[in-house]
Amino acid sequence: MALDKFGIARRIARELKDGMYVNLGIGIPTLVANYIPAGISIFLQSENGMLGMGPYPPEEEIDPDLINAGKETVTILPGGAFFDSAESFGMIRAGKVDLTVLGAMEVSENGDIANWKIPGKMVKGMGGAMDLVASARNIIVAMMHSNPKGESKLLDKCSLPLTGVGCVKKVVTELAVMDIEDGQFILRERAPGVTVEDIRSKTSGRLLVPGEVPEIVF
Amino acid sequence: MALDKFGIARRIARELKDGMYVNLGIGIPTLVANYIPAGISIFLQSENGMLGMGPYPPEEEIDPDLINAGKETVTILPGGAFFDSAESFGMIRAGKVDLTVLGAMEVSENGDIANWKIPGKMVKGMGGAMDLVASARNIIVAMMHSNPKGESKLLDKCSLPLTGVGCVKKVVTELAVMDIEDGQFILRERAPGVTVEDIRSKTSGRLLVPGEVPEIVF
Amino acid sequence: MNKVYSNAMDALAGIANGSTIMLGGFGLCGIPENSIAALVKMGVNDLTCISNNAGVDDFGLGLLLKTRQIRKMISSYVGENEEFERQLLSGELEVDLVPQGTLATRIQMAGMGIPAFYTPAGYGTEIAEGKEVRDFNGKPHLMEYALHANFAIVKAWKGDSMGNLVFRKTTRNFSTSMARAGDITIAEVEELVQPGMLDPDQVHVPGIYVHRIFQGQQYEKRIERKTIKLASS
Amino acid sequence: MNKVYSNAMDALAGIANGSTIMLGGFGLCGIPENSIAALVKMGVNDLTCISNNAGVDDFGLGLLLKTRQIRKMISSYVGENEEFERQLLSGELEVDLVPQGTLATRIQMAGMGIPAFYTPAGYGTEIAEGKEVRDFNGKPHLMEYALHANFAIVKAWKGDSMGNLVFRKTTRNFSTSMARAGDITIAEVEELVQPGMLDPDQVHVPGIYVHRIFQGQQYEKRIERKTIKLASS
Repeated sequence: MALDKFGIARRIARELKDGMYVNLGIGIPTLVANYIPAGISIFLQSENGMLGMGPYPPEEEIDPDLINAGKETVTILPGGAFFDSAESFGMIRAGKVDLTVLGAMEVSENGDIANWKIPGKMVKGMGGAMDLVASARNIIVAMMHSNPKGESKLLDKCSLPLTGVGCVKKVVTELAVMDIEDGQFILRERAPGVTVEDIRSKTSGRLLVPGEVPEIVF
Repeated sequence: MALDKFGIARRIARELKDGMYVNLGIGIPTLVANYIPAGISIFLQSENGMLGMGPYPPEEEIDPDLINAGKETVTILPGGAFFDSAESFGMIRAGKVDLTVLGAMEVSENGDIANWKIPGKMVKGMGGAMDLVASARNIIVAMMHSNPKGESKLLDKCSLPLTGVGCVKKVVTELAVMDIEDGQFILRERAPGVTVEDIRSKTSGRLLVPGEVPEIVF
Repeated sequence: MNKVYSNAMDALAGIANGSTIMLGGFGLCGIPENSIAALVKMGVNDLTCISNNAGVDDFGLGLLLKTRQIRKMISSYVGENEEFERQLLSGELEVDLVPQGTLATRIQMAGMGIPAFYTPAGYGTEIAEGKEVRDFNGKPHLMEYALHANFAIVKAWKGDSMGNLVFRKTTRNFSTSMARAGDITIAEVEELVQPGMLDPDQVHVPGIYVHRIFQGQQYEKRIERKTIKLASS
Repeated sequence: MNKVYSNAMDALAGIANGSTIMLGGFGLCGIPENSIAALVKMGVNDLTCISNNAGVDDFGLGLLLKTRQIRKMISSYVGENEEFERQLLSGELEVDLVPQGTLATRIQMAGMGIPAFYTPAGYGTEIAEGKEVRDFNGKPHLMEYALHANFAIVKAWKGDSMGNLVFRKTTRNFSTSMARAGDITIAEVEELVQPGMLDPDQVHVPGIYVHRIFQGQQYEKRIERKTIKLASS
């Protein structure tokens, strides 16, 4: 059975290690925060200027001066810090953020990512995505394996305008966990009950299947 | 009668205008702070990270965490602010400091300045001088007209290694006030009792004397 | 020397048709509400606005879009706003999209006198078109230029009559960099205090960068996406 | 995840012969006294030290010069110190003099991932030799590179166990930029507090940059030039 968005987030949360500074994009990536493994501390960076982002506030603690990069009202944890956008992207650019998780429209077998623009549609802008993908030390993409038309989003070459080149290290979809190495997707794990053939048939880019591929077990 | 160092500082203080942000170098320039005209406010910038530098503290208020760029214990005035060196030179480089007053070993008729290195002698370094002269909107040099050997320090071309090129706008010595424009020193004022000929004989670079040259009156 | 103005209209004097203006804020957080209202009242148009976002239909920069005072936006993310989309598609409005970190840093560099710098953001994308590419440590970078403006308008929490500013929580965003980058910087503050009332160790923007300051009124601080923790969660 | 160390010797583990180290401070103001003492005790040598100044004969980096542990200094102003002069003239010590603003900004850029930038400082001087010159707005600028170090060692006033740092008065100087630029950043603080005890709006260096932190002891805070206001003046 394919994972739902919560399953994708839960699987990605296993990549978290104690003490990591992590930037979570909007959508599925945001859900990762709900599955931080017990016993480890993670510091969430929000690129609008905060380290140590906490959960949504209770109604009575909402503060319009305290939002995240998704413009949602949030809280800050003890030991957090506020700073400005220039500083925020300075720490991103300098590789101080250990892990970035973000969504994508397309990912290619060499790690290119497209997630900001669809020609012919209203373009809202890249926000901080280009800066994040150009500089993050480790990037995991969380997305569905196919687009709403049923076309694979894991391609030999992206068809949409790029956000960044050769930067994605890992992709987690509802079907599979894949690393990107040496110009190919390497199948690491399957969603429960999903076959290698299912995954292969829905992956347009080069897919390497290294022997046995374990199922994800939660 | 030639001015003494206090007279030079006092004359330079007349260039101050209400609300100016000013960086004063070590030596005679520091003395300028003692002659700020009544009724105007000046903000002193110290490049180690302070705006609103105040006078030396009374003995009981000395704080080793509060020094100026000359490493002297100082105070901060109400409305001042501390910041780091990168910010300090950022504001200098961006031209936010209205006036810089500094000493020099040599100044040339096109505004070049040499004040950091004498070949053959131990070189202590340029400190912040190169940054200041490269970026200050207005630079006044406070110095003696001649060096201890009796040689003019106002030259057609500096003989010592340069600190900056074409940056000095005004020179005040014990003998004269001179602007630098169009590749020449322009004599604006004479020290009391000092003749134009005295000044001319002690100035190696091109000196323009525009008609009557008034004496400095305090 | 007086930097204190009594209201937004007075403080914004000199902003004219065709001016380039930076406006602080991220989404609707930390935006200069009083100044935006004054710009609407002044009716200046053909403005180039540098701001990370473009407000919503009836708040923030959306108010200046509604009155068609903006000719060009320089932003990283826009269009939470139907009027924006309409003007963009009709060609009334020009938009220059800049990666958010590049935008923040270009503004920061203007305030520190660095005319150009190199960043990896946008290499290999359409953002790189026409830009100088240069390798550093084996990684390609784009040369980007400092971004200046005739006026920077920011909103701080507290400020003093010397122009020192202190911000609260995530309202700093672009404002602290913009404050340093304006030819003329105008700050509106929730609370204007006397010199000496702000801790000099805790000033986010030293007064040297701020030319005019006024105490704003009736901050609405509208929330764009109210998200709350449910009692059960 | 623990960043807290019990003393300087433990916190400085890994610094080896030949390491490049940034040390905060301006003159003797804000220098990491405990760490310098520990470096002497560790006896590591062939160090490249990036620090604005080189201390005095018997304090600050002068202590490391006395023991000949420093092979190279990268500074803007040195030589308040006879031993320094002796070693320099004898060729034992190498010195790279960098304009103070360029030094500060090169360090700052390292901490913000900008590999190179342009500054007007030093154009037309011997500092420009071998450097790329480029005109911006009709004014010549030099290209300068970011300056990194294996270790950055800074001294703050307060810090928490997450590595957040707060500085006091003019002790910030180079330390806040260096803290961001070290591959490994070590902070010694006068007072180490629990998370939540520092105001998140007033943190000068967020903990993400700081890898190790310890509470220092017995700060001497020697004054280089004691200047006082006479009662009459």
